[in-house]
Amino acid sequence: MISKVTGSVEEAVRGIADGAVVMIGGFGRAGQPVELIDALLAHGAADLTVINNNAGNGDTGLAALLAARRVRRIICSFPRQSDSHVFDALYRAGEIELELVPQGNLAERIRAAGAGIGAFFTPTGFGTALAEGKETREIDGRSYVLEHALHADVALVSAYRADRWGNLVYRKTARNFGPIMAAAATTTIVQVDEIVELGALDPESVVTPGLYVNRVVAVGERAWLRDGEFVGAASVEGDAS
Amino acid sequence: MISKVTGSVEEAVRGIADGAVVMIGGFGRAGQPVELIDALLAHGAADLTVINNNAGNGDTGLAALLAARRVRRIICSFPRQSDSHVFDALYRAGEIELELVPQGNLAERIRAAGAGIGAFFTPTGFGTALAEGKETREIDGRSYVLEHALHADVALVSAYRADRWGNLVYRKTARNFGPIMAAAATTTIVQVDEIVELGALDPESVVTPGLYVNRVVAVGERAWLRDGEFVGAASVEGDAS
Amino acid sequence: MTTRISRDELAARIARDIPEGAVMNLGIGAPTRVANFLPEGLEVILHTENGMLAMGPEPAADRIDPDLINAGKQPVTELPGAAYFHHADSFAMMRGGHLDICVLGAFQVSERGDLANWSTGAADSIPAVGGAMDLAIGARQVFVMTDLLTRSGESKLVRTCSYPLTGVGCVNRIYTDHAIFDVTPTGLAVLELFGDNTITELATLTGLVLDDATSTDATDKELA
Amino acid sequence: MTTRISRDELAARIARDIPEGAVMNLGIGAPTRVANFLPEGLEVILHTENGMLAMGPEPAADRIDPDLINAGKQPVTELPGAAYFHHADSFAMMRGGHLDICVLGAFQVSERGDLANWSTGAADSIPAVGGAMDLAIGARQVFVMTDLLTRSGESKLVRTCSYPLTGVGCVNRIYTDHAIFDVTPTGLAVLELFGDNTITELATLTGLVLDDATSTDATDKELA
Repeated sequence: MISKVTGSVEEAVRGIADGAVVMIGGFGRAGQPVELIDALLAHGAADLTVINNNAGNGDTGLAALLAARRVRRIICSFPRQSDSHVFDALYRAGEIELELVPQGNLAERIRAAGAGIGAFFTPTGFGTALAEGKETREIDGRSYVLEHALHADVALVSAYRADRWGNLVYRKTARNFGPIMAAAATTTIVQVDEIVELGALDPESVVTPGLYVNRVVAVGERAWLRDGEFVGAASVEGDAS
Repeated sequence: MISKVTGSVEEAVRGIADGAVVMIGGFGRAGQPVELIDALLAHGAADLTVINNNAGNGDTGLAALLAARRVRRIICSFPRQSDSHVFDALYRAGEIELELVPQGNLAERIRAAGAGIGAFFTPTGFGTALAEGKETREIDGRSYVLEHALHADVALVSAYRADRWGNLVYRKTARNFGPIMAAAATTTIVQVDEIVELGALDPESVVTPGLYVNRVVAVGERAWLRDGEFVGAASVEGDAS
Repeated sequence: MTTRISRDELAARIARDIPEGAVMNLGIGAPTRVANFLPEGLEVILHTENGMLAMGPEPAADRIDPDLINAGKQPVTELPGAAYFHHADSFAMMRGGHLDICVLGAFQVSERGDLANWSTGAADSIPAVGGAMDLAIGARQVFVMTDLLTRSGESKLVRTCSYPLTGVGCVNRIYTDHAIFDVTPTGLAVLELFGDNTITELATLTGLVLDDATSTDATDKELA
Repeated sequence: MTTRISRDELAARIARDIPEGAVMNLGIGAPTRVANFLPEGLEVILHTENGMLAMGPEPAADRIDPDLINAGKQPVTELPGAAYFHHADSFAMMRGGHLDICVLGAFQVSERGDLANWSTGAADSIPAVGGAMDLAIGARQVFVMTDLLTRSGESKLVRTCSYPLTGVGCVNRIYTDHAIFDVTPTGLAVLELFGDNTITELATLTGLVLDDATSTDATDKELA
């Protein structure tokens, strides 16, 4: 019997090596796999390259990983935010490397890695500083920049529900980078609210098929749901972190 | 009020010009938009380039369009089948042009057109006759072939249900090329079993968002369903054609 | 003499040019105000880059859902007809030219339609680009919403952008607090003057040669 | 003296090498028979290129669903845990290396693992490639299932393929009716002999230099 279910977040992040390239899902706080990031922090892996849309919010989750100096390099599209003070301080002190990628190129590079595409010509960024030094080409009268696939050793993803094969569904805009990161990493580790019976997820609505998932761990229902029903959140900030 | 619903298949295919590039969904008979193809046949547009995985089955649908000599050129991956006698005869007589594309490259080229990607490096076909004359490149030790986006003027797609905005869901493996063709064509025309109320489709499960769809027409419930429940098909061939 | 309209008046003016059925992305900041002025009942579909179509307005305080946010990370709601999708699909929509209109802020726009809106290029700034470059090159119509002048009185409409570019030749129309400008093959054309502005005065303020297209109705032109 | 096993015996032998949890694609024709010999209760997930995982066996005649077919256009069923997806996503799985095993037929396999299985190159034939090239280069393990000899007695294992290639250096293992061969950096190695075959005789039949790896257990090796 196939089971990708692990009993704890500690077990789920086991084996992540120093120097690993780690994709972390989420857009801001939505879909950020906070429990897995906390477990990675406790696990201790250092010298990491992190791929995320942002560079941490507040002092928890990815920001805490940065604060603990575990991240050597970050590849993202939008590090500077109102609450990105941890990253900002490290960056100004020259203590973290930044590769800035336009968000759509970031998403497409991740998607390319999962899809076995080596590189692609994208119009985004052509003629800008973020395309400097990159190969360009005109195709049917439009100008494109060549961007390469972006692979990772590990992906940490937050989804809503999973079955024991690792089939996943997400919730609203918390889906964001999860499905493409799950496909782009050698080892994909997923936290979900709950594990449901095999067959309980509608095959027409599975977003990430289980073949992309290596480990799943249930972390309990998110604070703004009760038995699957939305009950409101007292505060986005507090509950989402 | 937005409504992409048209009253008849005749109205749905109006304006398709001679010489148009027409994508037609379906894998074999599954997902083939037979009513729209019949309407295109009646409409009379000629000198078409057709993009489909196959080159017609039996004597109906795409095969009938070919038999009527409306198709100058076909781009597909698998023309030769047990029941592709219409195409076979035209091809042997030199009366239809064929561009053969490996199926995954065909799908990815269609996807690239919808996604604004100009071209991409794929490993599929490298070192084979189907990559002859194409640019190749080694990336991280693997060999790739450059393939270009494949656009169309029109896509004819068969889906299961739609709302008036053109949001679509499909049914089982009849989904196949529908979602990527819907995104790759200038004008996307969709036949569905029924039009449902706006809001009736679960936003988590919409497969083709309405922005990819221009016209939708209801053609009635498929023969093997009754009120949405599967009741079995007497014969795959007869009912699916 | 009045030469400037307010931010909300400008948002309302832009809203008048949005046709029913438009699929639209409103950039972070001032452009989001355009949604407040769309007529009740007009079906316009808002896209947010983080994976949603048919985004609705901010929820009541007790209905905030942390899983339902916009590109600015603010809580939003879901309208009937909505759809969720992942980031690669969301940016495929943008890059593939499937959005009808996007409205973006700007530091500078050149007379050729080059846009600079992501970085001032200051040495000590932390760069952040987000989805700006994808929006700039992807939407069928790229509208810029901006003040004509910076706080220190310099024109944001320029011959050549001095700030780092977001996209090359991508802007179609610029809605400023002084006037509406179209980007044409021969430079900028004034479509509509607000208050007591004149083309001559705007040419002086911007230092640019400006064509007079005020006899064209901007809204009708857009809808055509 | 027996030198050949039957098609079903070969399918059963391949099935023994499929570990629990494998995600597998079985090519059109003989390879589909492998599914018939997987042990009851072993969870192996079958992929079909036309957009499905966890494909089940053929349905009863009155339960045929024309919307539920495999790559060979034959009716199939849906198992618990199934998922549907579109063609670009399906081939992304294949090309991206997410299938553990595929089993394909062959016209020829070279000692370097080149595969020819889509065209004989005959002048009057109608070419059709389908998903063969994607499967050949995409799966982590590419198994070929074939007779060793053609009907006219020529070896399908060759120094260099004379038929048009499907993929270059892509085959890992060849299951034939005479023996099992692994493709190694130095050529083909015999892993297991069926019936009374000997490596010397197989070397004569194929005209190739064959290494002896029969002391390795093929099944254990595969599962490792």
